[in-house]
Amino acid sequence: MPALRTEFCGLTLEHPIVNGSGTFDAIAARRAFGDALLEDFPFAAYVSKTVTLEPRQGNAPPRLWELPAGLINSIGLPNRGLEGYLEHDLPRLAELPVPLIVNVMGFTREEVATLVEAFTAREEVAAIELNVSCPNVKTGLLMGAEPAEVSGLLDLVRPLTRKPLIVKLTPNATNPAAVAQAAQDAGADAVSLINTLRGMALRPGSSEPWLGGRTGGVSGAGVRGVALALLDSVAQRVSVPIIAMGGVQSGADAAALLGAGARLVAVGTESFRDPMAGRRVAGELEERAEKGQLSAILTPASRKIPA
Amino acid sequence: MPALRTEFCGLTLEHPIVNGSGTFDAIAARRAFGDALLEDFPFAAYVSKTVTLEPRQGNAPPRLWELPAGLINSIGLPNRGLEGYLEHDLPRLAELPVPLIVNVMGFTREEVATLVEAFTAREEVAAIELNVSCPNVKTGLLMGAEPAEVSGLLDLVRPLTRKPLIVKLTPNATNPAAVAQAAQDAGADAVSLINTLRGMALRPGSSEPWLGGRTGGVSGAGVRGVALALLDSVAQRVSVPIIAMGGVQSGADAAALLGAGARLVAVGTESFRDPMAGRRVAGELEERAEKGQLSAILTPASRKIPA
Amino acid sequence: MSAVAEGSRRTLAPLGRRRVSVTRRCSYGPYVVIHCHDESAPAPRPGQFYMLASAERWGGGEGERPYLPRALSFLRAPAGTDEVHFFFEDVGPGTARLSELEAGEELWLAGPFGVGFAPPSDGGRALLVGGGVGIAPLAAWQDELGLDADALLGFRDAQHAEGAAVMAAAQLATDDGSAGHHGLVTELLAAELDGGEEATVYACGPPRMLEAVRVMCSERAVPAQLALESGMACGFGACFGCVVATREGYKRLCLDGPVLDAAELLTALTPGAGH
Amino acid sequence: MSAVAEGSRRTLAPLGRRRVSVTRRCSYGPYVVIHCHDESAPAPRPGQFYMLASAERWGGGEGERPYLPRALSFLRAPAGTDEVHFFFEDVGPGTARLSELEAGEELWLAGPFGVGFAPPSDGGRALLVGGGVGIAPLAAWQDELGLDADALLGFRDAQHAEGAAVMAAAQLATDDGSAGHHGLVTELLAAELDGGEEATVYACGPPRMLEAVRVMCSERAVPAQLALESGMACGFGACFGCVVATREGYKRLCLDGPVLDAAELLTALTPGAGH
Ligand SMILES: Cc1cc2nc3c(=O)[nH]c(=O)nc-3n(C[C@H](O)[C@H](O)[C@H](O)COP(=O)(O)OP(=O)(O)OC[C@H]3O[C@@H](n4cnc5c(N)ncnc54)[C@H](O)[C@@H]3O)c2cc1C
Ligand SMILES: Cc1cc2nc3c(=O)[nH]c(=O)nc-3n(C[C@H](O)[C@H](O)[C@H](O)COP(=O)(O)OP(=O)(O)OC[C@H]3O[C@@H](n4cnc5c(N)ncnc54)[C@H](O)[C@@H]3O)c2cc1C
Ligand SMILES: Cc1cc2nc3c(=O)[nH]c(=O)nc-3n(C[C@H](O)[C@H](O)[C@H](O)COP(=O)(O)O)c2cc1C
Ligand SMILES: Cc1cc2nc3c(=O)[nH]c(=O)nc-3n(C[C@H](O)[C@H](O)[C@H](O)COP(=O)(O)O)c2cc1C
Ligand code: FES
Ligand code: FES
Repeated sequence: MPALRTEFCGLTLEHPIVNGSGTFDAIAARRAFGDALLEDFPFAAYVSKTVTLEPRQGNAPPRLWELPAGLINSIGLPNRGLEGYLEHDLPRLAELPVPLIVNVMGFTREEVATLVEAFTAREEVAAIELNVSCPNVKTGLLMGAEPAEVSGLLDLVRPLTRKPLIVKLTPNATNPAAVAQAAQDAGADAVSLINTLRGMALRPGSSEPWLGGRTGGVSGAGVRGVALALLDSVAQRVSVPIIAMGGVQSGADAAALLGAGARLVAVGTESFRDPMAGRRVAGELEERAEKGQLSAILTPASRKIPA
Repeated sequence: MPALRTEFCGLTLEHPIVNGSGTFDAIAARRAFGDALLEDFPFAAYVSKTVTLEPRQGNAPPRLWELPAGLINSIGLPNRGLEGYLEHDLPRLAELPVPLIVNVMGFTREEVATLVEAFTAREEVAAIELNVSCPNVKTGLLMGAEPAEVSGLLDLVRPLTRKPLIVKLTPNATNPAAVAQAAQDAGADAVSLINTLRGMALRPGSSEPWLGGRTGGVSGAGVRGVALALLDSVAQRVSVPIIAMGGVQSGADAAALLGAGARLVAVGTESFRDPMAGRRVAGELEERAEKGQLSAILTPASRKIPA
Repeated sequence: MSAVAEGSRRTLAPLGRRRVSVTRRCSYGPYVVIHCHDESAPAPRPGQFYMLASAERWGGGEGERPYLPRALSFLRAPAGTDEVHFFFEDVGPGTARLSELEAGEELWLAGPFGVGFAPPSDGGRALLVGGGVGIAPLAAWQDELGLDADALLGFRDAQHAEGAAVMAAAQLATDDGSAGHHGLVTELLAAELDGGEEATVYACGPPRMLEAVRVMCSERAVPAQLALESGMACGFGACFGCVVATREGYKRLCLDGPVLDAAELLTALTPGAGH
Repeated sequence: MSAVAEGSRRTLAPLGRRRVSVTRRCSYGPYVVIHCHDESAPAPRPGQFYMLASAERWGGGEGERPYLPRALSFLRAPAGTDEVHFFFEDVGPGTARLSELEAGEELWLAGPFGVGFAPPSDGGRALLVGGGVGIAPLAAWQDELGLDADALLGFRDAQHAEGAAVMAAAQLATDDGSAGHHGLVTELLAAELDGGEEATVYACGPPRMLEAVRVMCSERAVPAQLALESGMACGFGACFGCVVATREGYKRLCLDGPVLDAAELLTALTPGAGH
């Protein structure tokens, strides 16, 4: 899709559509769909599910609650941990036909540093996304909600890597734009947004929480308006490229986020409804581009591609 | 509805369903529906739209954007200002068959104090709700996002009135439960939540904001999960009664909020779809009560009513 | 039932919404007409509107909408029946869903809302000017005023002009000349106005048409009443979302309109109007 | 098309979802059967499932749902046809919408997903135990194993027991005794198991039934394969939402199930299962 080719932190991507971390397990999808997946991969880069230092089982089920035009998940970041990821997941993900972005989370800054160092050493990894939607167990503060937490984290990890560092912002904060600014000032190469909104559901007819994790994160079509507002506020504060997401279902939704200042757009929950949603959204964007409907918002300059 | 009778800050309400501020203009509704409205008023107490010290025209249109299962509004708090309200609105609202709760907002603490004093002097007013979803123009901080802002505000206005003071919490904050706690500690009689989430939309096919106010507030069915999570976190922190709202459409939704710790439940956006939604939700709650389905969550104790 | 307030321009709505069934559906070119059986039917005043939503599956359409009810003028509410008719075009997820409804299916209906047209103050001639779906509120008004209320209707093309069949009589204009006058309906209006007879103009249609009518009437000091559109969430004054700018500040179109005196407006180009 | 991986228990799904039409709809008591024309149909393995959503108006139902597609086992995919059949009951907004679909209407279909049943390892007798809609995956399995695969089916009452007509042959039990054995289907199972012959049990049904089957088979050291349910958002391993606890930790039911060896489970009472 030459009309959609986009530069992102030194990577040249075929189109601006990637997946949201944790919403598309390419290894599992290959088990379900076979190698056809590799021949027609839906995303221009692949973002892997959050990796933590130690393995995690994730939260007790139930883990899902359907909302009007949305979903609450309390998955709880199950993953094999750093070692398991390096041994089991990384070789398989390296077979994908697109660049790999690894998403990491730590419960202390030092844990994040360990993860960043480990992935810096791996050439299969094109970029690292920092999931800061968790409390720093040392300060008790939500890492992604406080500018100072993010600065402190980047002061530690920025010197450890020359790979692009992307900070993923949480919407559960008073001032995400200030957090984005802090990330940029402390050397982040990009920011991504939005992670899920805090949400909860009760077991019908009771006052007991439905989700094993008590609360969870809201995503899907219903959060689209919230995502756009946060993108708008962040785009006014930072100059680094932005990966925007939240409720994208169509080329029209992606075009709106690109128009509001995103460099890339991630598709999350919509992949659950349509496993090839990423490809479809990219195709719908391409149609718009061909009709000239994107020219005002998606210029070669905005994609950092020589025309 | 004796099974649903509920005590709230010294008021005895027929049922626990009220309206969200700014989502039902009883004066306008009477023009549209006539006095039939008074004979079958949908709410057990009436919360009026935010009043500011000075009159406001509100934001330029368009003011509405429909979301999947939701709405973004950028109404911009149009109102006649304190004087106009006292002269024009108050006498008409005093004709309603239910207690009147006045919602006020100021851009400085002193403005809020003036409003609180003025309404304290009026016996038509049963309680005062403080809308703190706006920046304090003196500190530049969002009043409702910072515990210290709310404490500071209440330190000033609490001594001015013996009427119940309700602090309306915004979800656009890192820690609304801490704000609720600060409100309780500084003497608030109740808290209400949630006000709208920040949201935005673009004019289709452009990168221009759709709404005259650029951004607006998200409400409706899609925010239900977010409202419940915030209620849960606040109910764990405070002992004052809570008015919960956000996406309530049915007795089931109201029951969930009551089960999660709310004393009253407000219906907002649903009244736009069904002008008598408040009455319907109360009726559905009553049916549940009759079937004994509410007994676990809605005890006389939880309603502060002698059984 | 039909308590009339605010002069004779507003019939009060029955409290709340009611579930009514569609008794007939037919189409005129791209336009759909549905008849609803509305037992509690108070006789609405021409120019008033209702809020409609399908009783089943209002939602799940394009972009996961609709969610809010949609405002539609009534086309006719024939006396002696319990019927109210609507006339609309599929322009988005809400009207798409409404246009699917077949006889026997049900709707949530609230209204009538707003204030309708006022008769020509001097008892003079009435000139009805409609564009596209904007002809809807004019049909009942023409019925009431009688046939000497001349109607001038503009459409995109002959296919759309089939919609004119819902009016008792009319002069036509089409953008492409495929039916009636080749050009804008406002050209027909200019000719009529310049014909000399005193007239009151009643217009409904796309913002650009209304603005042309407004300017034309203002220049000629001809009184005009415009039925405007704006995005509406509630229809009964609850949301403050539907305001249009007037010389006296913003007015809620659902409460103080949808029919406004052209002289009140600085422009009829209301931002974010229906389409 | 039908690439078979993971032994003979998984047919790979065509990439993505596809739009298929309903060719027939019929009902058996409270159960609905729909036939879909699925051209790209790879032959699924009994026990596998698909994710379904109506192509139009998936949404706008009770509580403004559904939004996500719904998991359904296939009932049959008759060889030589391009058809796949589903069997379900209206228990909520998703199945309510699916049960409205008439011949000619369209669905989004993805799958087949998951791993199906494995044949009795010793070539011994197969005992199929189903409860309610849980009989769905057993029909195709019985077809494949042949009639000596005995089926024991439990229903609430005679009306629900009409669903048994989709199976080739079966012993029935109803809770109220209105058809077949008066009592639980697991009572029939106990009698069969205590009859002595070596058997492998294949069961699908409500959590309590599955748990009774699990305990019963475990006590008697009878191998059992249980087709479980859990809430699913995606069906292809993307969301990690459908996990059930096994002796080896949580497993994604859509990827490593829905058929699990009973010996892997500590309990079949999976929290938040379909119903
Ligand atoms: C008083 C009144 C009377 C009316 N009478 C009639 C009538 O008799 N017949 C008739 O056909 N129409 C009538 N209309 C217009 C009608 O209400 C609208 O066409 C209808 O609401 C469109 O809804 P939709 O879902 O089909 O289209 P929408 O998708 O809502 O699109 C309609 C317009 O709304 C805007 N829009 C697009 N997306 C959104 C969004 N997400 N949120 C908000 N706005 C959006 C755009 O400007 C778009 O062009 C009337 C309107 C009013 C106010
Ligand atoms: C592999 C597999 C195969 C299946 N095969 C069949 C089959 O062949 N036939 C068949 O009839 N069924 C089958 N099911 C079950 C079927 O998927 C569910 O019954 C269906 O998803 C229910 O959707 P609903 O919208 O109709 O009901 P829902 O409203 O989703 O209710 C179903 C249950 O979900 C829970 N629930 C309620 N509200 C929510 C909410 N908002 N979010 C999340 N959960 C909620 C409750 O436990 C409720 O009892 C299968 C399930 C799986 C996993
Ligand atoms: C089931 C699920 C799991 C997720 N897991 C992760 C995760 O592991 N790490 C992360 O950074 N974000 C995770 N997310 C957030 C998404 O990447 C994305 O930010 C969010 O879902 C908003 O986009 P959407 O509305 O398109 O889904 C998850 C979201 C969902 C729905
Ligand atoms: C159109 C509109 C106007 C509102 N105006 C006010 C207001 O003036 N003051 C206020 O405190 N809240 C206002 N709100 C917020 C509501 O009172 C309520 O907190 C919010 O809408 C969530 O409830 P809901 O999802 O049921 O609508 C408004 C909401 C809407 C939709
Ligand atoms: S449409 Fe809500 S105030 Fe007019
Ligand atoms: S349903 Fe999504 S991982 Fe199984």
